[in-house]
Amino acid sequence: MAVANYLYLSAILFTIGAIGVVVRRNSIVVFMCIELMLNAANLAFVTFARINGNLEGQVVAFFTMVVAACEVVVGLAIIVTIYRSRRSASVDDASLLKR
Amino acid sequence: MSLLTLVGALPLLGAALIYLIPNKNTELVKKFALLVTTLVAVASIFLAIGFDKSVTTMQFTQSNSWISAFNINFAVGIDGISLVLILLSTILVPIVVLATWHESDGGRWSVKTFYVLILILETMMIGVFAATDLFLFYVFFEAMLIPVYFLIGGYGSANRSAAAVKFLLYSLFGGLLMLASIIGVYVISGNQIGATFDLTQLATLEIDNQTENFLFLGFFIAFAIKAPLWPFHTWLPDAAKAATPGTSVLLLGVLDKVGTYGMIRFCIELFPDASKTFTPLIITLAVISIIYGAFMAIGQKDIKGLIAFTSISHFGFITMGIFAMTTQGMSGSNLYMVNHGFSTAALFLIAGWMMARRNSSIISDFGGLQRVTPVMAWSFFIAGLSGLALPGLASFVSEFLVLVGTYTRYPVAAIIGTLGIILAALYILIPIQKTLHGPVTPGNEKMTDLNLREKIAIAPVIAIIVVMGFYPKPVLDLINPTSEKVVTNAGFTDPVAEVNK
Amino acid sequence: MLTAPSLGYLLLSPMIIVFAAAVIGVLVEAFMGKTHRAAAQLTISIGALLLALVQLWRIRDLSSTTAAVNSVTIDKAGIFLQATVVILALIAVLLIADQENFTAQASAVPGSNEEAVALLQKNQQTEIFPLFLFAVGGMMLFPVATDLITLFVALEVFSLPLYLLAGLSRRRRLLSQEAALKYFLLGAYASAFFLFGAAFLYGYAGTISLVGISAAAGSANEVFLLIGIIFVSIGLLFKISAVPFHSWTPDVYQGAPTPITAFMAACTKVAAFGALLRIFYIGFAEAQTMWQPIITVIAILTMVLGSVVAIAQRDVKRMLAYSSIAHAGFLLSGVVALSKDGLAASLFYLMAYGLTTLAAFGIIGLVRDSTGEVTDLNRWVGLGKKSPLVGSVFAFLLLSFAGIPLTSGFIGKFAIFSAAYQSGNIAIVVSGVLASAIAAFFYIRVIIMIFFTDPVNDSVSVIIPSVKSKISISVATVASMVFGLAPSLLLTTATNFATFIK
Amino acid sequence: MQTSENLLWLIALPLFSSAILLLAGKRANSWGHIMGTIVSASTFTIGIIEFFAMQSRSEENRAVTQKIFTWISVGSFNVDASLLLDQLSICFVLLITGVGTLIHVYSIAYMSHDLDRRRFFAYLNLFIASMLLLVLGDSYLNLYVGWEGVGLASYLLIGFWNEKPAYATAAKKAFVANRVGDVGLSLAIMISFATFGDVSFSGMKDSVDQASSTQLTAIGLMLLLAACGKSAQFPLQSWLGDAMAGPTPVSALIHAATMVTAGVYLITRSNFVFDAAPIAQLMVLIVGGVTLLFGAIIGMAKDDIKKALAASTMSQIGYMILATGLGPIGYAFAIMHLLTHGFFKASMFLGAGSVMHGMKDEVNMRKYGGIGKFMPITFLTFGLGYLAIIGVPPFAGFYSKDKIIETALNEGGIKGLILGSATLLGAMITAFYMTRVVILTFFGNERWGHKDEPHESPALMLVPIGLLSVGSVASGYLLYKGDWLVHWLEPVVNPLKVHHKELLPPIVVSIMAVAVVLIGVSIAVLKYRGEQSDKAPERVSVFTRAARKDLFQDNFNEATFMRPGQSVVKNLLNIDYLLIDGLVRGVGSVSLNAGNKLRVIQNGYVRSYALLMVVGALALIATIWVVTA
Amino acid sequence: MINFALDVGTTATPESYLFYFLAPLSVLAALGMLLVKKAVHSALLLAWVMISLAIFYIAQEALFLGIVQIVVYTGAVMMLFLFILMLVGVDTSDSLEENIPGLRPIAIVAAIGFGGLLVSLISRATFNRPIYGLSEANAEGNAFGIAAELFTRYVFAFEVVSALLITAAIGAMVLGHSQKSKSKNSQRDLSIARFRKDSLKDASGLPSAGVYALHNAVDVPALLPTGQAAPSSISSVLQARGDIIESATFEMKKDEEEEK
Repeated sequence: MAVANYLYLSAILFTIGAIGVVVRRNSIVVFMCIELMLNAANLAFVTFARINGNLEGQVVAFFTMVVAACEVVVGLAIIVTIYRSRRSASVDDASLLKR
Repeated sequence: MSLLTLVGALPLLGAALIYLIPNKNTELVKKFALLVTTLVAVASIFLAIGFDKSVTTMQFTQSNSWISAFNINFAVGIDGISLVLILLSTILVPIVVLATWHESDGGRWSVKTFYVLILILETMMIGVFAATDLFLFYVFFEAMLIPVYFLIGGYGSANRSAAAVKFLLYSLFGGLLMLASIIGVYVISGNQIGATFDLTQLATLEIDNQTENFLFLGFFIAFAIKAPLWPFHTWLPDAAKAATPGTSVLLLGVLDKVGTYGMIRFCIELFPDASKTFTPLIITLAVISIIYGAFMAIGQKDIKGLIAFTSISHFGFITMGIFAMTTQGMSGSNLYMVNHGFSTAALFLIAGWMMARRNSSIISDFGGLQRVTPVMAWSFFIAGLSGLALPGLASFVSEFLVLVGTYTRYPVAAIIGTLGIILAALYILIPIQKTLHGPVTPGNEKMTDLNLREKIAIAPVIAIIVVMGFYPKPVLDLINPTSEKVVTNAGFTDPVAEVNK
Repeated sequence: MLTAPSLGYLLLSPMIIVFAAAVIGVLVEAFMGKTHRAAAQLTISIGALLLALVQLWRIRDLSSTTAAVNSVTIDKAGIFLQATVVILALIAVLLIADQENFTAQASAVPGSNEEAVALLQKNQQTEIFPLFLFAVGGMMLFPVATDLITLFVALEVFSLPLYLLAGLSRRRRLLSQEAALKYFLLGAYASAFFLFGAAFLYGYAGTISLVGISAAAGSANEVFLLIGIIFVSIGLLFKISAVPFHSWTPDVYQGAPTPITAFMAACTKVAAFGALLRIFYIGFAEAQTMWQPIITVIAILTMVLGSVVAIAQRDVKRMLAYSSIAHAGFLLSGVVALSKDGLAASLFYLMAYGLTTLAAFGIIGLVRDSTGEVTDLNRWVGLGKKSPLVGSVFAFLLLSFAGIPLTSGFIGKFAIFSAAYQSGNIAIVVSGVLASAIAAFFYIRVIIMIFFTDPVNDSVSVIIPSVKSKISISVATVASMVFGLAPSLLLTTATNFATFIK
Repeated sequence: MQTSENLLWLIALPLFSSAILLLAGKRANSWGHIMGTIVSASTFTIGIIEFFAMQSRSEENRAVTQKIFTWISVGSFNVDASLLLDQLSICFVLLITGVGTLIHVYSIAYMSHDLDRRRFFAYLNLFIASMLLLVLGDSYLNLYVGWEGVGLASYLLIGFWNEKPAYATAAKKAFVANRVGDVGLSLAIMISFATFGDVSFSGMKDSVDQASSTQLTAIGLMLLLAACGKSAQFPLQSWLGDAMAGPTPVSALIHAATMVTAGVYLITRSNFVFDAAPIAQLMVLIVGGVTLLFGAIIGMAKDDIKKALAASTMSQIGYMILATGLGPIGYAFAIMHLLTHGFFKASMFLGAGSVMHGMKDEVNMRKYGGIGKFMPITFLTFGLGYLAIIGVPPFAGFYSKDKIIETALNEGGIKGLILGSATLLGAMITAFYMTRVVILTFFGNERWGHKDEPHESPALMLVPIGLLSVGSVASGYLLYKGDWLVHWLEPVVNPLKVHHKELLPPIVVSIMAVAVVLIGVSIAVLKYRGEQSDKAPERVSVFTRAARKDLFQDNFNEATFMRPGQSVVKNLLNIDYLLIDGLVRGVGSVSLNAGNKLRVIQNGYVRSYALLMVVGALALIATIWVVTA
Repeated sequence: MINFALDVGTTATPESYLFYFLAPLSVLAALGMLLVKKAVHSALLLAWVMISLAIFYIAQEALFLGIVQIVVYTGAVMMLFLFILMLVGVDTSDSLEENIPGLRPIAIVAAIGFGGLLVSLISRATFNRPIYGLSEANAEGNAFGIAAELFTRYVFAFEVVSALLITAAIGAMVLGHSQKSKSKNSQRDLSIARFRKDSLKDASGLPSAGVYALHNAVDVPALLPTGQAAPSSISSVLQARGDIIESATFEMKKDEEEEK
């Protein structure tokens, strides 16, 4: 099996995540899709680390996890705030700002 | 600091001082503005006296580094062409100030602001004609729009804001195209002789044909809009209708000259080859302008619109003369710029007084003014006659020179152009008949004639119109060497008369 | 065993000072009484920024690629960009200090009793200051970061506080929270793209350092490089609001508290462009022929779309948002130019644009009615009559945006288009010029509304600005004016500082 | 060539007088007319002095010049403001100042009731100045100044009573028609400059041999166009009838004696061009011939006494133009007829003015009748003029007209036949309609409707008329005697250089001329001898109807120029607004629309923003996919 | 030139079995995230994807990351997600119908294009260098290798991440923590308040939700001894949300019984 398969998988997962952001309305699910994209990127990093024979990719993946964790905290805080004011977690409801 | 810079800076200084006068003291503001502008006019006459007619290089030059990173200098200097246009501006401004004493009273902003704007504009006008640095020219060229924009928008009549926007957008559009060309020229200069904006150095560039054509067009469209040349003219009637008479005088009398001045100074001097390429096209546009403007003028119901369209016709003549590339055409066009400035000033100022008295600008609202207000009527008549280029009045000499100069190279254009002479009779005499002649229309019986202030304001203009008609030599002497130089540098020589071949 | 890495603390000190101040701010938040917190926080912020500026001045002639073990390059351009961020932040912090714009209690549900009580008690979310400082720190790091991970971390460090800050408006909180949500979701989305791209760059080059990427040319075919460039660019183009990654900009600019919008519009642009310039000038310079057409197209689209859509805007903040999109397009010409001139022009442009933007948003913050800021353009009608000074200043700023000569905006535009033309990219110059013409239309429209239309009988008024706002707006305006009339100083500096080292 | 310092005064005096009268305003009301007249008289005096000075010099030294200043000098285009007085111009100077002065005197009385008499005199002086400049200018460009100056004066004088819109319109019409001619003159000057590099008479004359005939023909045709405009020749004649709106002295001076003859002067002055351009010369003949008949035909149908006289003027100038087309010998006869015509037509116009003065400004001859016995002196002077114009020997018109007929016949061949018959036919018609005028006015039943009897005019009016009628009696013989004028003009037009063979003996021609005149007179007497109605007959022939309508000239002009012109203006106004400005506004609204359309993308949904990003990313990937393929 | 997709880094057979088993599953799970109605199911499917990835990490010689992925990501981050989902309403389900016209078709086309092009592009990649493998880099252990990188080369980034963490903490606090406007009432204060009220009806405390009712969910009101529903028994939070079930069905049908 070629290592490249991991990259295909990564690309597919990334695509799914990217589209998930577009099609799902629940803001938490949308956010989860973004997490999926980050994970896909991490998979690519790990795979490339293996190909390149150095650990930089893994380090990046590690950083990504930390950053993602922070992002999750902030993101969920914002989502909860919105939820408290609007009683809704749908991203479509937050569409007053337009045009 | 050269005298030229001083002349240019004086109005700005005046504007600063006016700012210190309390808002309420409007009379003092006006008087001070008059004083300053008169001083500028006197100072500029000293420029003319000190000007050496025998050389064609720039005089009263001054150059200080401004933006060293781009090798931009505050470089000014004048030759004959710029000198006469500066004189035109500086002489017109005090006349406008005096003539339109009450113009600023009902404006959106204070009287003080009006005169501050006028004075700033005067500096810009002098600057734009004096700049010998391309970048500096552009700065004045564009920055000049702002005071005019506010003058139209702040003190004009109905539709002023729409007209002001139209004016500004048109000019900005042209200006931006020119900016692209300026950048091009600058970059090319950087590749060839070291980046510079100095006009004399830029004139030595060797640019390949296609690029030169594009660069030329950038400049030309900007100037054609400014001038205005058909079909870039539609802003002018609107602006002239909306602006106060005083502003219109400066707009038509001076600002539009920047367009034709630019054609000489930049289009031809920087891009002689491209000028040659585009000459037939431009001559065609000019001829269309002449005829088109005249026909449109005949159809106008509004007196300001009429004057605006006559100007379009006249600018057609000026452009035609410039691109005829003969010394007669070139000098004629230069002279025409000056003469048109004064003729239009007279027409517009008097029309302004008429309109202020009648509170209308519709031609058919007037009638029989010759009975009621003879002095005003006569002044208007004389200004009108100058507008139709009656021999003995200023415009004739220049119009004839343009036609003769054009004929020797482009006879067909000149022949069509002469049709403008007939149409001129129509577009001037029809309104004159409607306003001055015929029975006194109701509402005009009590109209008052010109007061002393107005008489003092208009007298010098009329005098200049008459004197320039009979004795244009002093001005031609200033213009001739430069225009000969321009034509020669562009690679043209005057066609030789048949019998001398 | 590991050997301890040595850090160039002097070179890093500006950033460290800001981060440290932020941490101190957090401590203040925790231990200081409510009454003096705001003042203390402001003092800390200003102090830290000034100190950072002083440090930047001290290291202005130094440069090093190893200040932080190869992950940060301190060089001339980097220092200039950092200084720009700090100076703009200094002006912005004075606007931010005006607590009137921020919610009294972010956690309170809008319209609830709790909120009313908080308002009554004049509570303040002084956490804004540390958040702001963290953002500034991130923005300082972003343009000097020279490997992909530091870039990513810096990106997040300045983005996260901004996401939060965007949601803290005092009035129209629903809009503000919506802005925060949109900014956050889309920002995170863009980060994911960035990261994915970074992975491929790493795959291509075997390293994540920019120098390594540019040195790796030929070690593989360009497919991974291109994927990497594209996706990394998407992340950065999002931050600078280039089309088609711009959609967040108008919504967020409109919804966020105005001082934050000001800060965001000015500083984010500097930081993001700084990074973009560094990445393209150092990391992707070898692949120039591949990305240049793409970025050119994006730049043209950005200028045109930003200008065209701005015409149709009714809200002044949204209008400026679109204007900022258009300006991003202009600035991209500097990236495309890929020359020292282009870099210098970009540096100048960023400073000039930042100042103008800050002042403009500062003024927007002053136009209010009883319910708070009024951003509806129809209600700005006749403002010039009510407050000539504010009207004139705003008009001047708009003219500067429009790039009328004698304003800094014009010099910037001239410089950047010259550089683009010099690099042979004439299409971008012509489109830029045409877009400028379109753009002029809406700037002028606003000037008309302010000056040439009679005020409607509506209780919009210009509040008398606090001393802080006054200082902030006037400093920004005067600086913008000076850089327009006598741009030499800044231009020369920008030219002198226009070097990236590898 | 000799110089004279007096020439400037000829122009400057009336010009300054005019300026003073205009600037002084009402203050000059009391003395304005006196000053105007004195100035005019002094120019006449200068003219006389110059004439005698000239006569006393040898033939080759008679011409004098005066350079005043350099007017225009650009490159090779150099024009001095400089004057030339030679044998040709002195004739005009004397005619203008002489007749002019008489008419000034006449006007003092004629205009005495007009509040604006001062202004009238200002205009008259302005006219004198311009007309003198026209004939004294030494180059076409200087001539042009005078040329337009007289046009302006004519405009001002026709529109003197411009409160009446019709009069103002008539003035405008005259100016515009003149302008059409002016285009010809300015084009002629342009072509001259391109051809000769010079626009002065002397300069051009010297190098006329080197110029190509095409250019000369073009110059000639353009000059002819100019002459047509100024001299009311076909096809630009329509303004002259309307120009009668002006006060009668104006009609006498400008529209009979002097200004309208400027075309003849122009062609005569340009003899060197026409002599070298046969086609142009032929056109001159045709124009002259057509106009002389045209005017005559119109003259038969006019009931307005002034318009009848105007038509006659047109016709007589037709004679002169025709004469100038006959080559060197014709010029002299043209000038001769011009001078005699100046006397008798001025006399008749003033006579008509006198009649109108006595008839409460009535101009319709149908409302006259039998005035002869109330105004005997007027009748007498008018009668002398009448005899002169129809060409009864020995009155002035006989000599001059006879010479033209004779020269025309002497052309020989078809050309001679056509021209001869045209001139003879013209003479017959002239006799007819002038007789008609005299009968309707002075004889027959009294048809004015009011009680007040017509009265004779004051002496101040009668004296000038008297003096002019003396001229109309004597001038013909004086000029004819010993071919005085022909010799006098020889240095200018070289009339004797070309030898003319005589086809018919002069006496035969004279008899033929007198015969046709008698026929004309007889027809008129037969037709108008009985009682006349005070209304014009309604049932008249097609020809009369056409003649009454000036042979549909105005209708033609209206249909050919005015209507299309108006529709061009109207269409251009629309085009300007809809197309050109519309295009600009279109760009504006397209951008605005685009802006509004694009705003739709900004629909507020964060998901669609994300989609936009995905699509953007997709586009980028697709690009590199294509590139790396 | 090495064709990347075919040649580079051919792996050992067991790994390929693992991949071919897990990869489709994870892709399916990811797709499922998009298709299931309930957010909580999405969360679980994401957790499954993450665990799969953790296994892949381990398979690709990234032991440390694999563990971290499970512990931090799947363990902590996903729990956070679930926690918030609980807060927001674990039962709420998304309507999968699209309400932005035209979005879905474009999205599907874009997805296929995006993924397809990306995969196709990756297959075009070629390398001029061999695949290295991590055996050398991991010589001293994967964790040590990462630590060595983290604490030397990337130490600055690592330090800066702390800023991120602090930011996250402050952010959560700003948005979540409310400064109490007054000190919280103690139990004593509450009792005094209860007895000082006009009525002593609920002096003994409110009934819990669902008491005596046919159902004891939190959103079902308790029944008073009279058999009538007591709305006050339901948490005010639920009331404010309107999450209150019509109590009629759970009430004792007093009237009916009396009739009988």
